[in-house]
Amino acid sequence: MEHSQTRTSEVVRSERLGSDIFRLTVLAPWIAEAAQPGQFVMVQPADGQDPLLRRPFSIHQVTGAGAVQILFKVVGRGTSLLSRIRQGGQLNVIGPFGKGFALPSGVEENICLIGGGMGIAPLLFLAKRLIGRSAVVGCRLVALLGARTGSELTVLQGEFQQLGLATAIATDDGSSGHHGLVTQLMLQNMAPGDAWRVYTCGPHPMMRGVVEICQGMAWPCQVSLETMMACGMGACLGCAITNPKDPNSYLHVCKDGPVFEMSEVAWR
Amino acid sequence: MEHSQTRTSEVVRSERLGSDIFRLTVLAPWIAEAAQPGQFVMVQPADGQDPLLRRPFSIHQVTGAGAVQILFKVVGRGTSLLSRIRQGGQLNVIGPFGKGFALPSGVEENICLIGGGMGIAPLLFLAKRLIGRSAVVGCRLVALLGARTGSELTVLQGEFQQLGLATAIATDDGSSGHHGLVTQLMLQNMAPGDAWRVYTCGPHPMMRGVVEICQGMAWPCQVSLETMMACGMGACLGCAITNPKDPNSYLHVCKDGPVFEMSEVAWR
Amino acid sequence: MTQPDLRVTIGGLELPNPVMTASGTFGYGEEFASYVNLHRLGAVVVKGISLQPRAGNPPPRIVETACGMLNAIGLENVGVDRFLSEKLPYLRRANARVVVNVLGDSIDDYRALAERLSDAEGISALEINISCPNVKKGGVAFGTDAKMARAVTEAVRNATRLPVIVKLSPNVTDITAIASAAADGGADAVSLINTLLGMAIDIRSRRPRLANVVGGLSGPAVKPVALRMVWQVARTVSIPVVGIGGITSAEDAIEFLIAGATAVEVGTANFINPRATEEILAGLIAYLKEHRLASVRELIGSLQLG
Amino acid sequence: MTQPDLRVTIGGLELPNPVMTASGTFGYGEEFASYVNLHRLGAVVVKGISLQPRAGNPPPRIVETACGMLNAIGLENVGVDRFLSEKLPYLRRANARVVVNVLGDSIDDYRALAERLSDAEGISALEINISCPNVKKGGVAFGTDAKMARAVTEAVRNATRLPVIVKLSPNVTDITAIASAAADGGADAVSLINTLLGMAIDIRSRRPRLANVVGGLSGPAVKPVALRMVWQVARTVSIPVVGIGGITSAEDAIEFLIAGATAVEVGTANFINPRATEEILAGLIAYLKEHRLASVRELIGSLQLG
Ligand SMILES: Cc1cc2nc3c(=O)[nH]c(=O)nc-3n(C[C@H](O)[C@H](O)[C@H](O)COP(=O)(O)OP(=O)(O)OC[C@H]3O[C@@H](n4cnc5c(N)ncnc54)[C@H](O)[C@@H]3O)c2cc1C
Ligand SMILES: Cc1cc2nc3c(=O)[nH]c(=O)nc-3n(C[C@H](O)[C@H](O)[C@H](O)COP(=O)(O)OP(=O)(O)OC[C@H]3O[C@@H](n4cnc5c(N)ncnc54)[C@H](O)[C@@H]3O)c2cc1C
Ligand SMILES: Cc1cc2nc3c(=O)[nH]c(=O)nc-3n(C[C@H](O)[C@H](O)[C@H](O)COP(=O)(O)O)c2cc1C
Ligand SMILES: Cc1cc2nc3c(=O)[nH]c(=O)nc-3n(C[C@H](O)[C@H](O)[C@H](O)COP(=O)(O)O)c2cc1C
Ligand code: FES
Ligand code: FES
Repeated sequence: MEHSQTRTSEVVRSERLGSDIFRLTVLAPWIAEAAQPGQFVMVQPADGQDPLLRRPFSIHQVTGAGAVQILFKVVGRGTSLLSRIRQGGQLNVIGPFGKGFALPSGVEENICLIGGGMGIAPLLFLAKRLIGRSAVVGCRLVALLGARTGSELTVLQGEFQQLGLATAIATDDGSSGHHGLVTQLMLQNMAPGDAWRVYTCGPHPMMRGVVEICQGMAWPCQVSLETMMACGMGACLGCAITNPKDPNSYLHVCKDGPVFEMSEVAWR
Repeated sequence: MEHSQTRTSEVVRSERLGSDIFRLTVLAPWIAEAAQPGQFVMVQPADGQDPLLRRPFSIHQVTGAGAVQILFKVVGRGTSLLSRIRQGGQLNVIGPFGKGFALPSGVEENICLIGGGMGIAPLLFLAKRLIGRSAVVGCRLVALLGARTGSELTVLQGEFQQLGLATAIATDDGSSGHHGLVTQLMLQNMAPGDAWRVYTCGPHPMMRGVVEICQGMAWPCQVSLETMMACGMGACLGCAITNPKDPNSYLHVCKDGPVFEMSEVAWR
Repeated sequence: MTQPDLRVTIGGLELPNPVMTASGTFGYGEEFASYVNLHRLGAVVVKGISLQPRAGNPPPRIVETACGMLNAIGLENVGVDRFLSEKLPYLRRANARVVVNVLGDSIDDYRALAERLSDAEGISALEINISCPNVKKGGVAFGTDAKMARAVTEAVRNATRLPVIVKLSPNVTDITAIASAAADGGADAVSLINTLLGMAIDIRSRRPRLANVVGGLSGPAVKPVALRMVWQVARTVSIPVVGIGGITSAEDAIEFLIAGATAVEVGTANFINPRATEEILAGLIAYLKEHRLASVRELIGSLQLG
Repeated sequence: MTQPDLRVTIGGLELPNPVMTASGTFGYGEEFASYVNLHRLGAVVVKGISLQPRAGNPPPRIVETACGMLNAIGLENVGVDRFLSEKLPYLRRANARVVVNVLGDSIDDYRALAERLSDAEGISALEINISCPNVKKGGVAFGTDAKMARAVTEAVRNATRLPVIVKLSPNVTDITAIASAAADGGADAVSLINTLLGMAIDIRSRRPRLANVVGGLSGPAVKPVALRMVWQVARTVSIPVVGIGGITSAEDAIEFLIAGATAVEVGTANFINPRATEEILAGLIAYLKEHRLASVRELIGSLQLG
């Protein structure tokens, strides 16, 4: 029987990537080794009981040195507490949990990663796993990134570019890249006739927009969803979402997902 | 109508005086100006709701620059959180609360301050207010300090001595000063025939020992008590103690005390 | 934008705003006067008053719990005479609207208190604490039996011209039944919740942490239970409901108003932040402005279902 | 010092130690197998099982509250058939002692479940969740009416040879009356508490945070209430009591044992620390050694009063 770890890990790096966007690098080799892109970790924002529950975060990157990164925006008490952790601090992280992105079995497709806001987090890890493959046959590997404002994307865009991805960005305020929605970048960057495979993570309305286009083009698309989660490991049944294929049952985001084929999700 | 402050204050200094003994200096001029020795403040150990209630701490010192000091030992979650606050941090402190030590109306008595453990905290402030007075007529001003082990007393003893007090110390482990109880220092340092006024703060059994001797010698003695407190300001009625003078009513440590004449307290 | 209208009416008692204090957590008002402008609060509900002074329970009386506290104060109070002579005058000078929380061991006690307080000047309403054990009925709390709750309410109703708020205990199977009984008995409003009965043990000494063994749980921990009960009661009775239980922030207070409370009482939060009531009031005003609500009354009971 | 004796007996069921899991917080055991050695636990209480599979409530189903959480899972489960064919085999292979939490809408449901589960190999006991609404009696929960609680217990008692643990709802005026009714109905033990009914509102949308509007409060927030009820029930009934509610640490578990619980179930804490049960067990052993208690049974009900 495998014995998963629950002890606290050392924070080896703490970065601020935007006014309220932070990135923590945590030494947890047992997670780094097992992690697949699209999986997530459950993080205890602080010791004590306020807040009580762990918070789910996508695995943003893993390093050879056994470190795991999370990228997050401050939206409440938990993320606010996390943003105060400095290098050398401790963090209790468990995982990896969930079903990640299914990597393409062949290498003959163009691949587009579409991330909005903190939905960008899992895509960097995914990009790293994909670059080896697509390089082989010279297929295109593109990242379309959206954010509120340009400064939030500077570091991240650079990292996707460093990996060799063609990247385009969209911002709500027009301060950088396309002024508007990241979905509007799709048709500029993805020739309708080509074979594309799409991976997306971001706000629900954005993903719905991506899925509509993919459905129209018959491009396969995987989406990464978010719900409230108490356990992250299939025990509480709190993370239910409607199952379009069976109205008498629910899917559970932490176990059946967080990554789903677009057809598995009810897109009202 | 006076408007007491409830905003957070800056921690201008954080010291470690022993393995689990800490001292915080907090900028709160409105408290420093109003404070009397023996009064206390109510401190919120952290933002959030764990722990929920404020913690009472004696005012250990005030400075001309508007700072207030507390001296504390880590005994639970609240004090553990306080011990992690560094210079530049914020702390929510309200007060001053309670009835402090009644300073002698004349200057013709010898005065002995007897502190055990963190009960030493309020006595330094008291000593500062007393030195001016006793110097006038050359009365003795003595501090008898007790602790578990010598290292816990090094800094504090030095500060009492700097003020010009004769100090003697007792330790449980004999590592410094008298090996035993601080009460045993009383008769060595206080001539029975002399007029002494005693101020004491410390563990209940220690204070009971001090009171027994004072009663025997007919020395006036004031004691500073501790109870659980929710509000510190007379509203919750949680800090009740038996009233030896009226079995049909209770005294309230936060309002009637924390300092009492020894005769006001039931010493079972 | 103009200032939103904050006025609410609780059974004939018009309040300038819906933020009140909870009995037993605000002393007799004076204790907080250096932190809060008492006149600015909706009302000050004072510590529960009995006919005779009460010493209360032996210590320890309080213990902290997860996001809450237990208290077994034992209804220590100065008694109605000293309240009127020593405590009320200060509140009147401060121009506070005063609600007197009353408690007794028998229906006669409640009636006598209501009469006595009705004669005094400067009292805006009575809040009847029916969580006390009825000594004549073997110590069962008035508040856990609908018949007894109704009988107490009727007795008080007939003894006073003041608005009568009946304060309900949450330690019951169906709080709507007790609320209805109070309404039937002539209550002008109900307030809820009082504390949940709880306990804590010191595992080193293997003794209860409270000398009284059990005590009342209050604070943020109880808020979900309180909110549920307020919602249930507000749907059931036609008299106004005052929401109490774990209210610490403006957000908390707004939840209660949306659930159907006409006003709220802030309790344990006063201990942690003595300015809690004023800050909650400020936060409520900001919320109303942000959501462009001209009156707090648009918020009350505005929960959207389905 | 030798290892303390941890064995306890709950109505004929001997457990190697008193640390169990609470239904609905530990899945079907397998979910935690990489964190906890299931065989080492006192017992694994699985998610509540009904005759037919249930989809449960629409989302959102959970919301965090101060030191607690609300859930309205709606008793989603795979149904008894799939439980027996898909879930039980794993638990048997892991050598876990399995307690099956059962729930129904009618007495017939409970009886049928008890019969069905009695025929299976590898089940140690049944825990009867009587917090469910009785659909035949207008939706009033079985657990809030002593007569109905007794009737369910009797039906299950007569349908099974397995030990029967009746799990009580805390949403009642007098939990000792329900516990006594279960004991009279033939329960081998009672377990308590299930969740307290609570609610939360999103003040931006003015909608309930749970699609089901109300949900069950669990976690550290409820511990004082749970402990009080366990103490009251343990003083009242002569059958063993299993303590549940907010147990997060060994200290918490020890409080329940001192209050009179023969065993404990750990619930919400599993979500925060999936190794909570094993760590609580380790802490209990350390406490027994430190206090030189040869057996955990010396602790049970050892509260000193007066
Ligand atoms: C599988 C998964 C992966 C995620 N990955 C990331 C990530 O990489 N980076 C990132 O910044 N965020 C991510 N999130 C969202 C992140 O979990 C929430 O932002 C975080 O829990 C908020 O905690 P808080 O205490 O700061 O806010 P709270 O005060 O708890 O809540 C603030 C707001 O966030 C909402 N929220 C709270 N918890 C969740 C949750 N579990 N899921 C969705 N919404 C929630 C609340 O409803 C509220 O509106 C992910 C969520 C899931 C389910
Ligand atoms: C008027 C007054 C002045 C005080 N001055 C000082 C001081 O100058 N320096 C100092 O170190 N301590 C002082 N104390 C004690 C201090 O308040 C407690 O040590 C502190 O509250 C413990 O908090 P915690 O969260 O660390 O411990 P907890 O985890 O809350 O408790 C740890 C232990 O301390 C006990 N305890 C908790 N709160 C109190 C309380 N309010 N009073 C007494 N015991 C308590 C608990 O019963 C428990 O045994 C004072 C107490 C009072 C009432
Ligand atoms: C220390 C204390 C004393 C209390 N005394 C009274 C009282 O005298 N009369 C009464 O009706 N309620 C009393 N209560 C209950 C509160 O008024 C309130 O109903 C309860 O605490 C829940 O609100 P909260 O969670 O905001 O504190 C008391 C509560 C506390 C904490
Ligand atoms: C998500 C969740 C699901 C639950 N499902 C069940 C259930 O199916 N049957 C049951 O009897 N109790 C169920 N409970 C109640 C728990 O078993 C337990 O009685 C309660 O949560 C109190 O314990 P705790 O505070 O340790 O969580 C559930 C609790 C939670 C939090
Ligand atoms: S988060 Fe608990 S089952 Fe998915
Ligand atoms: S601590 Fe609240 S009255 Fe003394």
